[in-house]
Amino acid sequence: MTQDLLYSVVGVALFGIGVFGVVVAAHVIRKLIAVNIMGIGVFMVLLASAHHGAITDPVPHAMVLTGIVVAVAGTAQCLWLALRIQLLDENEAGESTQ
Amino acid sequence: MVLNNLLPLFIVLSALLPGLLIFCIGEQRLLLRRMLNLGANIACIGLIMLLISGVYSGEVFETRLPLLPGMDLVLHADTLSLLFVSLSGLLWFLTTIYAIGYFENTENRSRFFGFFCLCVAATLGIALAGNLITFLIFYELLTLTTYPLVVHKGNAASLRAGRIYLTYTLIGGALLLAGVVWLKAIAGPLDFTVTGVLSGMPQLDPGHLKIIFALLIVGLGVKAALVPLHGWLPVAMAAPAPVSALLHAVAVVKAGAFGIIRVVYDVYGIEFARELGVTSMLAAVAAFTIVYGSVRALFQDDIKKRLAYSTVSQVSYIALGTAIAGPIATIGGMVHLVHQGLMKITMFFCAGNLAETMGIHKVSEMNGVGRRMPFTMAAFTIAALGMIGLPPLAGFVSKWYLGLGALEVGAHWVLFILAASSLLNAIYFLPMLYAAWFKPSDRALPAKRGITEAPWMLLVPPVVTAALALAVGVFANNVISPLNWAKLIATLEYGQVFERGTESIQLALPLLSLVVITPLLLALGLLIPVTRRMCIRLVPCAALPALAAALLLPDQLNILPGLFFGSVLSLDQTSQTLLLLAAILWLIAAIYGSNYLAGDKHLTRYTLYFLLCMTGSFGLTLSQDLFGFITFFTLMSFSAYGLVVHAGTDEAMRAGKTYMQWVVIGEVLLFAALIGLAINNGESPGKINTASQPVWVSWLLMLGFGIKAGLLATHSWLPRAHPVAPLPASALLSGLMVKAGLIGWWRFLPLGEVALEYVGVTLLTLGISGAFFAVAVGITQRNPKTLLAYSTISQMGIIATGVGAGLMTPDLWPLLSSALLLYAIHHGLAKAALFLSVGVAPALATNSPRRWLVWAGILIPAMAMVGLPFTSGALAKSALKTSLVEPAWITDLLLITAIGTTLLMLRFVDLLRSSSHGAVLTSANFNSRLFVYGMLVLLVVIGVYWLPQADPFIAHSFSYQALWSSLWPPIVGALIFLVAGDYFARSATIPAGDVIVFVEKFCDRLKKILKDTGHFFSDCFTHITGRYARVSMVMFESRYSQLMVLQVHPGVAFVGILLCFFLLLVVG
Amino acid sequence: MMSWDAVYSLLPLVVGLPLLAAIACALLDSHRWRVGLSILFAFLQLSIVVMLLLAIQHSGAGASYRYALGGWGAPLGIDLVVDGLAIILLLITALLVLILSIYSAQYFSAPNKAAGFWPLWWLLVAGLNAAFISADAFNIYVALEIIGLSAVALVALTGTRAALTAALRYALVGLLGSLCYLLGVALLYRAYGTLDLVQLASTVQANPLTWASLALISVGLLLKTALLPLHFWLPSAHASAPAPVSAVLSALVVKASFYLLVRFWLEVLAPATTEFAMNFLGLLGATAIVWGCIAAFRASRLKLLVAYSTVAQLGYLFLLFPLAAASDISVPLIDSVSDVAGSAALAAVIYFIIAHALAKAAMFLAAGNIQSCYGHDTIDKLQGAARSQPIAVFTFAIAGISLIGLPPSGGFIAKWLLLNSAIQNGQWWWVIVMLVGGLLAAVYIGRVLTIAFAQTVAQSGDKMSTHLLPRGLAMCGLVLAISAVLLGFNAEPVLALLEGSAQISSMGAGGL
Amino acid sequence: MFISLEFQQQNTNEKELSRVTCWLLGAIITALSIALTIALLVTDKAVPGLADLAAKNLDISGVENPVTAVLLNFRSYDTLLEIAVLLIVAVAILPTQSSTTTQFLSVDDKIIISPVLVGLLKWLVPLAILVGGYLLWTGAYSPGGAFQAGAVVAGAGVALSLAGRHDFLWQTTKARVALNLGLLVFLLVAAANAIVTGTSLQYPVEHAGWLILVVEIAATLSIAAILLLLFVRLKKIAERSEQEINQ
Repeated sequence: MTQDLLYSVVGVALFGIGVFGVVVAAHVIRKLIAVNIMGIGVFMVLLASAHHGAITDPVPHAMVLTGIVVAVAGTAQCLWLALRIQLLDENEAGESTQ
Repeated sequence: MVLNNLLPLFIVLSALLPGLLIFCIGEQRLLLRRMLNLGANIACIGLIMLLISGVYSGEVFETRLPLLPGMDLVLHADTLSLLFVSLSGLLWFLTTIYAIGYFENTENRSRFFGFFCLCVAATLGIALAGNLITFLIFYELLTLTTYPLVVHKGNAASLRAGRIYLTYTLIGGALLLAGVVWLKAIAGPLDFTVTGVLSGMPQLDPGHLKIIFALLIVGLGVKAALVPLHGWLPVAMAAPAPVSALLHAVAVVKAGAFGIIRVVYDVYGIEFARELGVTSMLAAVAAFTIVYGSVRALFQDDIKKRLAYSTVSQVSYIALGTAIAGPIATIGGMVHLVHQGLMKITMFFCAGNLAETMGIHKVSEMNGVGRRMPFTMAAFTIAALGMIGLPPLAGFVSKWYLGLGALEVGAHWVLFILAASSLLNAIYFLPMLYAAWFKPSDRALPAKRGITEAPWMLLVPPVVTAALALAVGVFANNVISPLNWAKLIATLEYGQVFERGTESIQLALPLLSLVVITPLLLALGLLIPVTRRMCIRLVPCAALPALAAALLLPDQLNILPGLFFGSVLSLDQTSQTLLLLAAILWLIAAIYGSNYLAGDKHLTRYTLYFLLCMTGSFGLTLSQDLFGFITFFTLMSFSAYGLVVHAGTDEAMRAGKTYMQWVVIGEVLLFAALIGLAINNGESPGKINTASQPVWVSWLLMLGFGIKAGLLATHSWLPRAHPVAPLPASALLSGLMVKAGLIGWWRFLPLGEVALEYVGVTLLTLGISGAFFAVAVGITQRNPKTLLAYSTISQMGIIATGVGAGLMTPDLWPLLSSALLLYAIHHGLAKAALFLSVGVAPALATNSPRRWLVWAGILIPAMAMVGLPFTSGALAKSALKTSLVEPAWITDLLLITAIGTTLLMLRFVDLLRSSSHGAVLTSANFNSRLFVYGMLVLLVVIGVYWLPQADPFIAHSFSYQALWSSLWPPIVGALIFLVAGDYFARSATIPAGDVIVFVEKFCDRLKKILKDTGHFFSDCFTHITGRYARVSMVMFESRYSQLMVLQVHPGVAFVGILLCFFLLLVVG
Repeated sequence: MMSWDAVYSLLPLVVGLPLLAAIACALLDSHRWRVGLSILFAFLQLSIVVMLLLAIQHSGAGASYRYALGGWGAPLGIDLVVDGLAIILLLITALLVLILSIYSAQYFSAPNKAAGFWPLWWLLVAGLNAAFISADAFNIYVALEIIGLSAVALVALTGTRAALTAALRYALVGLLGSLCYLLGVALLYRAYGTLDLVQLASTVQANPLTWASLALISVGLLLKTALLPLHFWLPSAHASAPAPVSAVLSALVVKASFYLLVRFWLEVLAPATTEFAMNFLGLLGATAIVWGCIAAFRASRLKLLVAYSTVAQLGYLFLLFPLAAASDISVPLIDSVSDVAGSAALAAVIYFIIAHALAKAAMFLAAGNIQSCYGHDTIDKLQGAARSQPIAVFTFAIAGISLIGLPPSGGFIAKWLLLNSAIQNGQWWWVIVMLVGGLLAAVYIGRVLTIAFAQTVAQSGDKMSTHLLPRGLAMCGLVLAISAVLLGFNAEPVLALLEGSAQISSMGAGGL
Repeated sequence: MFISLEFQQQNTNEKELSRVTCWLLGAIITALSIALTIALLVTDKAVPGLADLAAKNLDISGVENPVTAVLLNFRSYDTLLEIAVLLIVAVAILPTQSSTTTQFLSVDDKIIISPVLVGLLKWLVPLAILVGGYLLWTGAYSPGGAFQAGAVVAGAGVALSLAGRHDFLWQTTKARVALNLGLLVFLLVAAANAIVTGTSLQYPVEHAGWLILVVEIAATLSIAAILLLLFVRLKKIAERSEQEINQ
């Protein structure tokens, strides 16, 4: 009972830190990491609720698994975009120096 | 029945589908597009006719399409919508023709005609809308479809115009929407019903209804251009001419006005609206708009802008008529919907023609354009005169009914508004006409000299609309006239039957109508080059039917119910006598003129005005109905202007201006007076009931006709106008036309019925003082014709004195009337002879024996004037003396006037003698001129004695006492002249027009001051409207390169919102 | 009745078909095959949706249908639900997808871009449909992610720096929003032990945890719906995407999250909502209307303008909440209409969604056409567009009419209904906001038209690179715009359909 | 390789936040977190969740691991969409130029790498695939499953890619099929279900086991391919292999 509450609270705290990071961080990678921290916070809350009742609930586990996959996909996409932007910027810079 | 359900829809589709099709066909498919356009036009008109005939036979046409639950799209044909639908359909046709001509070989025609059709479809939809929601939909559609038309040119000005147009109309639309939604929410589906939807719902909160009314009216007022919502209209002038024509005459402004009618009548219900007290507010706004628009129009030099402000003013007539909330005013407002449309579209067509053909855009460039583009300008003239409200044109009919309606509900102030507006209209339109017709062209016009008319496609539409504007006035009481439709609508709204066109035509003898028609026909013949010469030759014949009628016919009555408001021409004893005088004088003047003016440069123009004037003169003598009288009176007054300014000299022009000013003032006064009379009279044609007229009407009548009769204080036009005209015209002016004032008094004042103390005394005083005053001024004149003009004032003063006395003491009238008639005939003949004598005076200087004949010819009328025994003057004066016994002192004064007359006559003969010395007689046909003159003189001597009215007086006039009293004043006068003649000759001449000269000088000063003030005010106006414009500029144009994005960081916003939700949810 | 139930069994196809189409497009290498298949699938999808629609209509007002995927049923398995509200959104989606597919077939003529476009396009459609018919809170999260990620990928398709930046921002925002939503769902699951919306709706109580989850869910969805002030990502994303993508983003994607908001606020978590919060949403909506219009007017580029217009139009949708709240709670001005007013407000908003979807899609297509003709879409340099691109400008204008809310158009009917319901609730201040919003919309649309109608000074001199577009491109937009207008001619059938859905929280009825 | 990302000025944040805003933000977020915690504490009561229900239905789910049962049977729809999510990213990142070769895995022998590495790869790759297979199989009974298996297999590919000799040609048909296979099979099975049982995604109880396995195998393959794709493409772009990135 208390354990899952603790997990939940930590999850909430992580979520909060993530939000703070997303807002405050200037660097895209940092923002991404912050988003992932948020995600981890949410997953913790979910996992905590799996042990909320008497027996372990498989549904939150499944949700977390799905969530992780989604998070991976989202992170990959963001990285991909960020890298492409940087590539464009470098090309531009290269062209202007030539 | 299926057809009945679909017909309204088909009518809208007949414009909508071609519009859409035109978009689809290519820019270059010229023929196809024209076919499509005109085919749609014709189909539309055909459907409308079908609709009209159906509605007339009582069928119901209604298309109902579901739109929302409890809210249908309804197209419904009722009488009111028919009025607007047929106007739109007809004018669409004409405008299409015009537009095809106008846009020949320009770009983007496909776009233009497409939107044009859509615009018409929207208008038709508005007209047929069966509930407020449908109305709203088409109303907004109209806004949208006109926008591309306004910006069609694509230049900066038209884009700006489009922007401002959209700003105004969309804001208006939004308010309208708010009003409609609100009303719908509280009152359910707003189907237009004849006596109003809301009147049947007493449970609604009046406060809400008032606010809703305000919202609706403001929303509609934007399109109807009610001040202060009118700002878009003058700016929208940047559009091409057909668009302005359509915008201003039919589609847009009328949509607003039509909407106001619908809201007041069919949604609120007139009774209910009056109970709510909202109509007075509307009336006030409309009245203000009328005046304001006219005032602003004064300051515009751009033709189209002037017309636009005129529209602002005129459209509010409709709103005013609606708001006055009387049945007759309703008729006036509704009929103005059509009438104003016809007139204004004509003017815009003409403005477009001027711009296209001559490149004329400004009023100041219009000089002399009438000769280059006679048909265009003729159409323009008809429309402009109609706008001023001259009978029998369309504008008069609406104004007449508005005035009547206002009086009916006791809103006397409306008369002032109408009068002021008419005056202002005259002030801004007449200079345009003057410039076009009478000023010499002062700019290098393109192309060759001579007529440079617009192509036929541009010419036919304005001519047709102008003809219609004329026809709807002339045949106002016809069964199919707009007026009768309006009456039908009012009947439905008020449940009260109005006199409609009666079918009984009583045409005893065509001769009576022929009297009027003959000169008119000849005038028409003048316009056609082929028959012009012949017509000029035939001018004297024009007076023959009148002469025949006066001599041959006993009492006659002609009733033509379709003409005017039901025309009555009648010939009783009085009018027979007067007609005789008129016929003789016109005949003689015509013959004399054909001699006198032979070879004149502007002979055609002169003849035209001469004939028109003749028509007026005969007509007013015969007319027994108000409308007929005022129509002919106006016709005569206005066409006399052409005679006055005929010489074209500066003096003539100045005289013409003064003349016109007084004519217009007189018209306005008479308009008010006759409306007052009519409201008393009911609406039935026939004999006018003068007895029970209100006193203010008598005052106005006295003054209005007094102007024409040269009553003191209103006389100043007379000594200017009479001398400058060509001799025959002067003779007519002085001998005959001033008598129109007398006829007016005669016919409309309650003479012999009711004693009107104050009016009588005033008239009497003014008359007798005028008689003396004119002598005093006239004696100093050096131009014999001016002197004669003053003599006319003096003589008319005497007649006025008689009328005044008759007003004071009705008992005198039976006898007095005969005496006055005699006096009028005598004076008419004698004065005409005197004027014509100026033309024969050169013979005095020759040595031929006939100069003695001429001397005799000159002296005889002069002696008659003085009233020496055995002349017509003696009879007339003794008759007057016999009958004018009260107040007693007046008889003595009358005798003394004879002294003055003697002085004048002696001075006249003296002047004639001295002026003849230098003159050289060149005319070959002098003998024939002399012969004509001789005939007249003969009539002067004997004519009066023949008249039946003379019978009671002849015996007395030969009595010793009468002889003495007709002898001693001339003797005294002659003695005075002998003593002081040289003094008179050497004394400084008082300028013709006496008082007015000083007034004019004062006015010139004032004008400068006013001009500055006017500039100041107009600056203020532009400043204020400029503020509007600037606000909209800011809305439209400002560019901020930097987006003023919220300076809150998005993330902070995000977290903030989260917090807000927490708080709000917890708090809740 | 049996036959209609058989129709209902087609429901999973609404998601399955687009997924299949996506796979087909990803596997196939031929451009023509891709296009042909896509259009075929679009037709199939539309016909299925239409059949569902008929089934719903046949079942009568307020009908809804639950489809238990996997046969497990609500708490354990995932249910699909279709009711009047959902079917309308499905229908508009299917319709737009069909037209936009036809458009895209011509727009993406280069095979490279097309190869990336089609699978993503269909995945986006699948996500949208999944979100509309899902009855499971977590499943909605996954659907939202599908929508978000595919939308981001589509925005990035242009490949310009601006597009990539916008896409990146969009992606981050999408993740942030989804995670907020997921946390809210997690809290709900913790508190109530179920993910099924219907079960939640029946067990939810107003307690702090529910409030917290409602707040989190709302913020997450608001972020995706781009309600002011959370709209910051939208204009750049919508403006820099390819034309059909912009169209679908503005027309459908933001509406999906709005739809979910409506579900949560008015149905699932209705017991936990407060009038304050509802009014707060309305206030934000009102601000969005005004601000969006002003920003649109100041926009320098055409597509940016259209995007800001979306921000403004979204504001109208949020007026639903105060209106619905008032009809539930407050004492209305006019009695006996209040019950109707709430559902009327919902009907109005749904109508608004439809009208806006059509109009905005048309507008984006027109803007896209203009852009690809001129090679840019800087508004100030579009003089004479009315001449060189008459159909595009015409489309823009007609769509603008609907956006302004002028009759006759769907936008007018929608606005009319909204106004009506505002007046019936006695909340006249929203009336003012709506009218001002309409006027401001007219201002920015008027600005574009004014410039488009202007004659260019140097028009004859330098012919700008106005290569002629295929006629089909222009026509697609026109068809959409005209249908937006036609929607205003007879609203009754659509509203009759809405009547059922307007009785909210009827999701549980019927089904297996 | 992420260290090379040095662009500081992303448009997401136009400028650095001021210190005050930072503190304010921190305070608000802390407050919110605390509020959330309190909400958790206040309304913390035991609710059964779905554990019982899941356990009850485990027998007829076709698998024995409850998590796998949830993922691939009870809430298989979620998983279906999850694979779709992965596919989105894959398609988004996939190079679009069509290739001429049909070979998915190309080896450039000219590149000389350390023999140790070669040896390692020879062992590591088959091992990883084997482990993947095991994880997949065991997923039915204990923790494990398609995603884990896919990740391990993808790891093998990552190792190959990092070694530098191997290149993956994603334009090939094989690659395409691999990427899409998971979703396709899932859909086909769902459709087959619908035909057989009348309800989509409802496995016939007796066939549930092997059907789930089929789905899982396909999913593993696709997940592995997609994860590998993500890695390889991100690596390429990080190494500025421009010509391959630009489409």
